[in-house]
Amino acid sequence: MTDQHEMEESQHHVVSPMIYIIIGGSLLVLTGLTVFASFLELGIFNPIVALAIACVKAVLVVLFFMHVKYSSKLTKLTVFCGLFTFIALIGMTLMDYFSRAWGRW
Amino acid sequence: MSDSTRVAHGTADSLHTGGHEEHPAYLRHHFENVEQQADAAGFAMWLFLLTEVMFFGGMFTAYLIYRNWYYPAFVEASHQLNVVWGTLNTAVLITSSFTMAMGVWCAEVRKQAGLVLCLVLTFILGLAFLGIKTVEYKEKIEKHHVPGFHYSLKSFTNPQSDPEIYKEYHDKPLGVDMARHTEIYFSLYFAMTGMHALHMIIGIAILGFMIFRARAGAYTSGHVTFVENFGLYWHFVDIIWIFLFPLLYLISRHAN
Amino acid sequence: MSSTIVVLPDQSTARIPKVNFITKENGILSWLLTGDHKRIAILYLISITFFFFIGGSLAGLIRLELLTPQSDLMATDTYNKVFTMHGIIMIFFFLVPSVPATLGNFLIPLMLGAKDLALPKINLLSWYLYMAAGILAIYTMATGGVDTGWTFTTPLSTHYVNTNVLTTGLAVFIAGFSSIFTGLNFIVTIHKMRCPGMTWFRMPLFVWAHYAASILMVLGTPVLAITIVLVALERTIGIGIFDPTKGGDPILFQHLFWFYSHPAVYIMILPGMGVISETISTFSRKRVFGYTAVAFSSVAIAVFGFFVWAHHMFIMGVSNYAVLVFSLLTMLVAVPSAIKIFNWTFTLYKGSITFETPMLYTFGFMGLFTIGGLTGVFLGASGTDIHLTETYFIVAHFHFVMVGGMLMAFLAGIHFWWPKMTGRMYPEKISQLAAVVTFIGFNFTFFPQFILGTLGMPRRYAAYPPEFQVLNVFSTAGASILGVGYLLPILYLTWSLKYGEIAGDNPWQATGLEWQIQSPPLTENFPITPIMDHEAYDYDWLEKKREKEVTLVG
Amino acid sequence: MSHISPVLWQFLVKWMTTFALFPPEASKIAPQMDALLFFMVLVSLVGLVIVILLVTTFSILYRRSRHPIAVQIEGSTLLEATWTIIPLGLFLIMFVWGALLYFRIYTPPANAMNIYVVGKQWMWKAEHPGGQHEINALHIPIGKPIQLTLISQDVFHSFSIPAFRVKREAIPGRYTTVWFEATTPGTYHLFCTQYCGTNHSAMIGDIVVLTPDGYKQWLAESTSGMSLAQNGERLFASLSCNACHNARPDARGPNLANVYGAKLALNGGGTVLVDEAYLRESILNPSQHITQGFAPIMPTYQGQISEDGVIALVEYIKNLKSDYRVEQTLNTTDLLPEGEGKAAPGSAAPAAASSKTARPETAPKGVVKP
Repeated sequence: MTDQHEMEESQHHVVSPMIYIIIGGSLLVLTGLTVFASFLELGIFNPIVALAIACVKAVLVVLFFMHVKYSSKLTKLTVFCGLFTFIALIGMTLMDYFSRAWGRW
Repeated sequence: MSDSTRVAHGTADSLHTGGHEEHPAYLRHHFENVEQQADAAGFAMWLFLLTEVMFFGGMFTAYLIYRNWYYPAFVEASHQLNVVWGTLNTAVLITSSFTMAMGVWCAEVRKQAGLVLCLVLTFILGLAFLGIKTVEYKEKIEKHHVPGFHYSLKSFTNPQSDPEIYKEYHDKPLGVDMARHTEIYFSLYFAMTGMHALHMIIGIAILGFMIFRARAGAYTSGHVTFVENFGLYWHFVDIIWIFLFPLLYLISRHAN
Repeated sequence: MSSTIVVLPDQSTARIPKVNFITKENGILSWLLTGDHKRIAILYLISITFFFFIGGSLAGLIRLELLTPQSDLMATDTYNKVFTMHGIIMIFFFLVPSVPATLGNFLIPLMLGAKDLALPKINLLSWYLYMAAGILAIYTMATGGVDTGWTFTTPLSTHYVNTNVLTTGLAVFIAGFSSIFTGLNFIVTIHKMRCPGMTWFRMPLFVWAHYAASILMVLGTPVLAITIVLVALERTIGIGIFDPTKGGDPILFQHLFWFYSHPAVYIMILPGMGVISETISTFSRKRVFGYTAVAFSSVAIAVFGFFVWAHHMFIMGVSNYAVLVFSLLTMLVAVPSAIKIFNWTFTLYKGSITFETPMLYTFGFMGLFTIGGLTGVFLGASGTDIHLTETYFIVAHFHFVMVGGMLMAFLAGIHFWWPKMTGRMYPEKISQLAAVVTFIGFNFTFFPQFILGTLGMPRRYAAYPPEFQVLNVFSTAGASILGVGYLLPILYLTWSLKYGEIAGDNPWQATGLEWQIQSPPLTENFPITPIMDHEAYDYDWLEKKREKEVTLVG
Repeated sequence: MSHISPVLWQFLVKWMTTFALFPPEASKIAPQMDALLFFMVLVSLVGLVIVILLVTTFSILYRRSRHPIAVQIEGSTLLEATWTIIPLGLFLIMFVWGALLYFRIYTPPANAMNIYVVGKQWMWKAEHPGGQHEINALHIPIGKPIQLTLISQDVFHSFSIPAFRVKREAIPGRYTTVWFEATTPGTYHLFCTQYCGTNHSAMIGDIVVLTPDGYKQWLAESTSGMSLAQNGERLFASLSCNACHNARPDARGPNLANVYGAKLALNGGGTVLVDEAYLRESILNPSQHITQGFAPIMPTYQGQISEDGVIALVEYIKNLKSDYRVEQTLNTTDLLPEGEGKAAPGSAAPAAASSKTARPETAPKGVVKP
């Protein structure tokens, strides 16, 4: 059971400021990177790169700023659930829209 | 299975008074001990963030669909956004996220002065973000790019009429029908950034309240739950922006 | 051997405990500002009953109008408003909060051996949100109502009606947050507040069902919220996202709306299933057959429930591929319900069954829910959906599941836990009568509608071709019986508050933790934190416990 | 008996005479739909009977007075597997069968006769290829597959013919299609089943199924003189579409001859199949898809042409089988003509003379059948 682990791990693992500084810095660098990339002509890859970088940044924030890396399984599971449903909503809806273009049988 | 172990030392009807020894003032009556209370609060916060994710999820879905349908309109409309302001805002928000994280750390290691400083910085950066957003909104209002309020297609049907954008991207004029779809882009732009800004405003209000409590030393006595949970909220708002920025500003910036 | 399991204390000596959560404090404020989950549950119970009777009387009006083929009792406009408000009130203000906010609120902490829900203030807040939303809904009804249908279909709701769409939308929005907070509270409580020894697989199935429903509430409702916001923006300033003339797609609204509103029906039914698991076990003195299967089927319903929403849109021109996928998933989500039904049935096997009122309602539930569920498959199969959807077949199916299923379960639960909540028994004979009347009235009301649907009578019609009249008359006649069936409990339950027999701690000899404490319980529920050292529904443990008590007394 | 209560008596008689469980089967698909429905009803009944039987038997056998001590049973994986797998199997059968039916109903055959239906609050307007218009009624012959191309002018509507077991939503801004082949002459119900506002319940009509001869006769006496395509041609001219869409080498717009059913190459790559939906889209949102080799100069006609007008134009372009002169000067690449030979109007070449009188509003009204 995820939450029994919670009981033990509930003493907060205090993250050292050094990590925060590193993460904050890399986030700023990535921001610059994504802006730079958007001025290149990458065709189909423009949105892919942009979203990839955004995802990396989001993961960094979630793992370190939001302490998920050091949190209980339950928290990790919760984050995963949110992601899962979010993707279900977007994926299943877009599935309809894209397959509409394929026309009839 | 810590439960089973606990059951092991404790027969059916033995008094079980788990963690009733020390009673901090902030321990609510219905919790066994501080850890349980902190866990519960943190977990609740995460669940609340889940609802927030789904709340924005609806708008992201709409955005993705219309971006695929009306790509040209979305590209030219996005050229109306000032990428410099956007990048600056992203930097501001990330920094504020960083100061917030530092604030949580200060609270955990009970540095009151540091905590107050971090909160104030976060507060200021949050305001700065909103300030920049206001500037951007003002631009849109002046150009009549607010859906529903005398929305004007001029910049898209005739890009030359909008020199500073034109010299940068040399956009081709859109057909009227496609130009009309820029209104959907701006609807989504205002809906998403507006909803995000609303979250910022709420966050800043709470920050103001927290700064006072922090100066009274409320969070540096070991009870850091509130600061931590607010941190989670603030970082979440940051994450939303991390996605809004490339989706709205950086669709395709290379001059075509 | 007696044909009842009810064991009441000697009425001449028995007293309601002097100190309990009701007598603890007095004065209206002690209720309006309470953090006690039991008091909030009572508040919810009162307000929900109120809304149920508003929605019910609207239903009565609908049935009266449909007595004759012409729209003669009221104008079509009025009729449209009536069925819209019936839908909105019954779904958002009765069905969604019914079991969770009343019984769930009252019982989950008791069943888990906790002192309260994890977030008492949030719990109270959710009640206030609910009331605010409810009052707003009543207000919109008083000031002209709304006639979009409870589905707010765009572009009708955004461009083509001039009724109170915005205020109603706001009401639904607020109600949505009320249910988000309830669900959030339950999940946290179930994860964090279980007493020592209360492992996941020792929890009563009632809690499992609420856990599943809460997940749906927390993850589904926000999508409804944002959808309503977008509709409001579309209606006020015309942002064009749902407006075909501006290049928007009204089908997108359907997607977003049903992403919540289909899981919503599981939010409504799952807690009811939880109630049934409790009653059927208690009244057959048996552990629920295949505990884990029932527990996991609840979770399975919650998970699959998120992937079937587009079966509401089969004839709306979604892509064929989407139709295939969603239709298949719909078939899969039907299976866990089947599992539950059979597991409950086999719980009776080699049991020792008695037929008190909650059990009668339970039987009613099993029969009607089976019909409701199976007819759901008719609509999930894409082919037959074409003929049956948007007709009275849908109406009948939905009411079999919701009224025949959920409402029966709700009444079963209310009767079952009434002694725990009030400390007094309800009058057995008349309540059994009420249960039977409800069952008969229900079938009279809604079974003809299946035939009407197959014959093609469209729903939401104020006037209909005369050949449909006979069946409609049957339906209306049944509705009047049903009305009596629902009025009776109100009367005798209120009566029992003063004159009912003293129930004692555990009139049913049930095993749940909530039955091992005084009724009505203390404000802090458990004077000492209990320790769960046995499985759920362990009747042998109960026997031993009682023997020990007897010897202690002797 | 009748002296007891004449009302009740009438009521019972009425019931006996009009009682039915299924609507008449008046289309080819209807028996197939009913077959599946009966199968489902059968399965449901069996399932229900099993549950009821078990519950009653157990209640009798194991009632407390007869069976005072319950026997605790954990459960039985075997049993649970059984009642997981058997329902699953049955449901999957229903899924496959249902899906087959679904695609049969929504995939019109190539030789189907196309009738356009426009839904608006609160009436149905049917437009036959021959130019016959009718309101809240639809006359069709038996034995001929009929394809309906539906669109709504305002809100969602739903075109439902219970006797045919078909139903399809009419959606604003998009064509949807459904088809059927009537088998028995007669008059059947037409309902709007998607709630569409105040007079939703008045948005009903008659489906009149005629014998082929009867249909011919009806066509003859209710013709408006001009076919749908001819209306379209007038509209085409009056909007001076032919200013650009002419066969000349220097034409600013692609030639529309034989364009229907072709695969067009688009600017910026990709091809698109030209069907009704595409034609409608390119009239209202021309910049959405630009045919290869052309500039996005066409103005949008959104809000200038009623749905009826668009339909007329679409029908005109569909039937535009042009003379060979244009073939050489076609600017559209790999044009493979495969438009089906339908009742094409006499002259197809764009009439240069544009009669400004023919606005879409004053497009010839059809004979309104009550």
